[in-house]
Amino acid sequence: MGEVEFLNWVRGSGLNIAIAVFLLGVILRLIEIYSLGRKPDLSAPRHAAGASGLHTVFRRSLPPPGMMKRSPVSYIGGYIFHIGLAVVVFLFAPHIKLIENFFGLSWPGLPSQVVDLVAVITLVAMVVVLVDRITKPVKRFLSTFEDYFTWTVTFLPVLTGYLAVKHLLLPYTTMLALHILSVEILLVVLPFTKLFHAFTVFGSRWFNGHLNAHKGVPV
Amino acid sequence: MSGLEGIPVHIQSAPRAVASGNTQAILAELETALQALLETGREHSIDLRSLPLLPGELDYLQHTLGTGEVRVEVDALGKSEVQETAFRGIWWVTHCNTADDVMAEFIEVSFCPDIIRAQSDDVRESLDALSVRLAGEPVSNQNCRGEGEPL
Amino acid sequence: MRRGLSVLHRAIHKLEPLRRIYEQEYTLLGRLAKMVGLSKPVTDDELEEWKELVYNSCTLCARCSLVCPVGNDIVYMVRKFREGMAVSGHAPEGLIGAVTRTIEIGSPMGVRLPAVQAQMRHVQDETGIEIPLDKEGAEYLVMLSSMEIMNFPEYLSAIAKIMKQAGKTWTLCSTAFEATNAGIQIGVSDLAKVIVKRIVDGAERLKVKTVISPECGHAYTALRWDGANLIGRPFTFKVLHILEVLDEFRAQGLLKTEGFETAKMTFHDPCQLVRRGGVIEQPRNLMKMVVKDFVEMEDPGKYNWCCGGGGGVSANEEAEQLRLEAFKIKKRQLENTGAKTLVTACANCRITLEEGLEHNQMDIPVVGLTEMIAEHLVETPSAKS
Amino acid sequence: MNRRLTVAEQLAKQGVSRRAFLKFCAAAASLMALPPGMAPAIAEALGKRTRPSVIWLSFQECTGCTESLTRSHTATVESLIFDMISLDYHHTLMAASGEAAELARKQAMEQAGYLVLVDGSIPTKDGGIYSAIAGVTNLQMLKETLENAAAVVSIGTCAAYGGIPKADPNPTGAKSVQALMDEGLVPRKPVINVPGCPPIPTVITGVLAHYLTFGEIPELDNLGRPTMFFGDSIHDRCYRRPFYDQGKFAKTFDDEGARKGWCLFELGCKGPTTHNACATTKWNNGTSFPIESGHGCIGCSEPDFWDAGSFYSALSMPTTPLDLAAGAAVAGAAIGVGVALANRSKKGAAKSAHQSAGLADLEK
Repeated sequence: MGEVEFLNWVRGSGLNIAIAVFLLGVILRLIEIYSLGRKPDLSAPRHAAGASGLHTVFRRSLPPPGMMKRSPVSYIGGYIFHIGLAVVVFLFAPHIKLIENFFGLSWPGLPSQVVDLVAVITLVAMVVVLVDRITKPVKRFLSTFEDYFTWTVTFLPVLTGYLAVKHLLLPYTTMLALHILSVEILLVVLPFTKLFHAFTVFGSRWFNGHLNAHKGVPV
Repeated sequence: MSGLEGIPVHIQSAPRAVASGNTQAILAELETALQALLETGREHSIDLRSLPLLPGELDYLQHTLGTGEVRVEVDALGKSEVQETAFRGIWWVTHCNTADDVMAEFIEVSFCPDIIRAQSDDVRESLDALSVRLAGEPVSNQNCRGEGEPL
Repeated sequence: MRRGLSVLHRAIHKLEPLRRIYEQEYTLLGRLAKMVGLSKPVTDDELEEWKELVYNSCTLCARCSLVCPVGNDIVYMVRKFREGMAVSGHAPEGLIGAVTRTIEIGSPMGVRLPAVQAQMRHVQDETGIEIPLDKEGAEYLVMLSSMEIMNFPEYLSAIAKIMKQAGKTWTLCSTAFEATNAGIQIGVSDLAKVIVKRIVDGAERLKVKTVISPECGHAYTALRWDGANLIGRPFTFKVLHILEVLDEFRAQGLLKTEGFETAKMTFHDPCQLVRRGGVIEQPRNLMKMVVKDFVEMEDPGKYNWCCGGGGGVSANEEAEQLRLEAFKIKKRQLENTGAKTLVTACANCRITLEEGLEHNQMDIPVVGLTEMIAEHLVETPSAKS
Repeated sequence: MNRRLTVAEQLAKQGVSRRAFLKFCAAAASLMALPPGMAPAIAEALGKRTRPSVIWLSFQECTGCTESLTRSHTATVESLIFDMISLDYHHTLMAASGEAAELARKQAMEQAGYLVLVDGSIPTKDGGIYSAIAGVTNLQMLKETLENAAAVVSIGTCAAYGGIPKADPNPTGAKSVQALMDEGLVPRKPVINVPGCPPIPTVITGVLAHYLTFGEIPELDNLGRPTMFFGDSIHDRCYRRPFYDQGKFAKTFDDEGARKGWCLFELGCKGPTTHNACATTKWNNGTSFPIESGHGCIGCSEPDFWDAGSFYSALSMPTTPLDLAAGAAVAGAAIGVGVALANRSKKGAAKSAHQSAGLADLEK
């Protein structure tokens, strides 16, 4: 298969399959998780300001007091690469075009030089958190194959995307195809690994906040 | 083909010369080439066809270089025009075919572009032809057509 | 098993077997993997290995649940995990003993009614205030923890004085005086239900409006938040922590104090009271009534660090090393405040803190907030008579 | 057949002066995308080279490539090059027809070392019966003709990569020259691919000029294309590239952005993945190229460009409709509900099987 045929495949059948697996997985997992349900709390509720599921959804996006100092790499590195991923995924014009194709929604993108810079920062942040994971005994102990695997499938789309735009290492067409392929791998893997937190994070924050709000604790 | 020039094409908003940086780069290249010509006598030429010029950039370049004192028209396999620019030693050379389509366009840096100079082979042949002429023999060389001679 | 805090003691790692059970039993891929024999079953040996992590190294303090960016309610899961651990025979001896004594005798420390009655007489003699027992229709049913009965009798006298000043009717209950619930700590809901049921029955028999949980964090959450869910219906009475009652009295002007403590003091928030209980502002209001030089620790309120003895750890001898290791955080917090006296509102915290301070040769007294308030009550003529 | 003249001799015979020859070489250098300083080297090489015999085979094609090459009737530098070669067979252009034409091909093939130009792809399905000339299938003719050829130039995307005849579903089993060689169906010879639909005329002649001048295959990329013309992508050489970098895109063909000449990426321009010389050589004697005229590149010089989705859908968009998505979503929901029910019954069973735990259970 030549590079253009490869590109055509990842833009055609490959994408079709990946999106299908992704949708199937996401819907299955969401039903599987949320259908387990929780029993209603029979204890008399207590109300407190700032205590609700929604409050917690937002509050957990900020580091609790003292935690930034305790694990700066996790927090700062984590912020940078999460925000960086969001910028690269949602504010790069070709990506917006793709989203528009799926959902009909469109918004202005950022200049490609800015996206390039953000991509580099994201890659660096991801490498830093990986090195931190490997060098800190606690984190290394807690890390499983899945952690390294999910890191890799998240890292590759950014890396290949950057290399493609910058015409590095391989011809653009091949790199673009590899980029799309890496995203497809990410899509297929996402629902069945810890990456699914992209979908459950707000749900679990909400549950946690909601359960504690019943006790009047703004967690 | 030649009809294309007849189509009135208006470039509404000619992008500025700095838009691609091409023109600045060309001017800088010419500066270096002029210096080299003075110091070592090395000639230089730039093929304008090989550059991805923005619409309007060629005009800008032409405008910037201006026109100088010498303008030579060569008639060899179609017309060629050699125009000295306001910067002496920098020549704008345009080669056309017999239908006046532009085949190639160069900016040359030299004391005198080669295309103007008579070539020694041609001179040698001319010498032979002239000698033959003086000896009263018929002309056989088509390169130097004598008046009234058949092609 | 005698070692310091290690990488093993990370909250999320404690749940590894539980995670696998969830995956194998309740997810499609896990079920499929189990069907074709690809998954690693959870074995008894493994659970035994995890005992240290699930019991010895967890005080159910819930700080992990508070700081997890993803919002995982880790302590909820540890609590669930203990359900399985306990009934499969992997609970620590100390806790089994405490539960057994609570179920069989009525109190984790083996305190029986006569001991309580002796304590009542002692307080009556000391304060001259009658301590009511089984008084039907009283507004408040006051619960105790065995720690208070055995180690901190001042608590009961403090209650007597405060109630008298506030002019409220109250009573103790002969069938339900012990508030602590070791069933929750060991993780057996069926047993926790038995213990809670005693209190519910007692409160309903005496037709009280409010049951007052003593200065014991786990007792409070067991009754206040788990109780109704354990018995499967809402309570017919209110449950309040003693500090909530005191703060209500304060707000209503029923709690009058005089004089101030001069020493620099700080307050240790019991986890079950703040993070797990929602009693956050009340102790601060009360502290300010009687303490001039009150300093907060770093990470006060819901962010506070555990004393190290919650979740049944104080009843578990195996966990002593870890508990003392964990106390280092408390020690650092305490030293940073420069406080001369440590105030708290949980008998279990109090014991753990005292032991920790003694182990570190720190000469800082630990005081119960209720008692401290009681010491500053405006002496009324009637109280003397 | 008398001795073949060198190119220089041929030109001299036509009355071309050295000065004109020099001009020709300068133009040829420009044409071949060589540095202007190479003109003397070209002159020297042309002094030695003889006119090679050329056989042009047209297979499954639309004659667009031939059109592209021949649409300029006037004498250009390209036509001079054709004067330099001996085009012995081209069934569209040659005067001879029928058996005489085929005879010309056979005669040209007698002297080894000729150059074969191919436009059009070659059908292979059902024995290649879908295209035949004079009763000979294209496959058979190519096989015969390549036998003693020095090299083959695949002109146009059909010959180079299969092109439109090979587009999905490829009913004739069309294949490119290179693919046939790779499968051993025709003799293996050096191949130069000059793709494009059609290729730029000056690129065709530039490649031929290079071969004729230097007698060797120019440097090729991994798709067999001469890097001197196909080395850069349209995107890299596009004058609208700065707008891409600034994130300024035309959204429709008549919006503000389109009028301002912004990047056409979102309108489906395939410039980033297309390698060709359009952006520099341009079309119609350097007049303009598609992007300059306001239309995105359709990627015609790349393999399978016809199957790369709509010409008007951006490169980042899928090439085929995502027809599995709806089914997958329904399947996901169905399986999810299935697992949910199974979980619920498992929980119910566990609940009803639950025996109240007592103290005895703690000691095991």
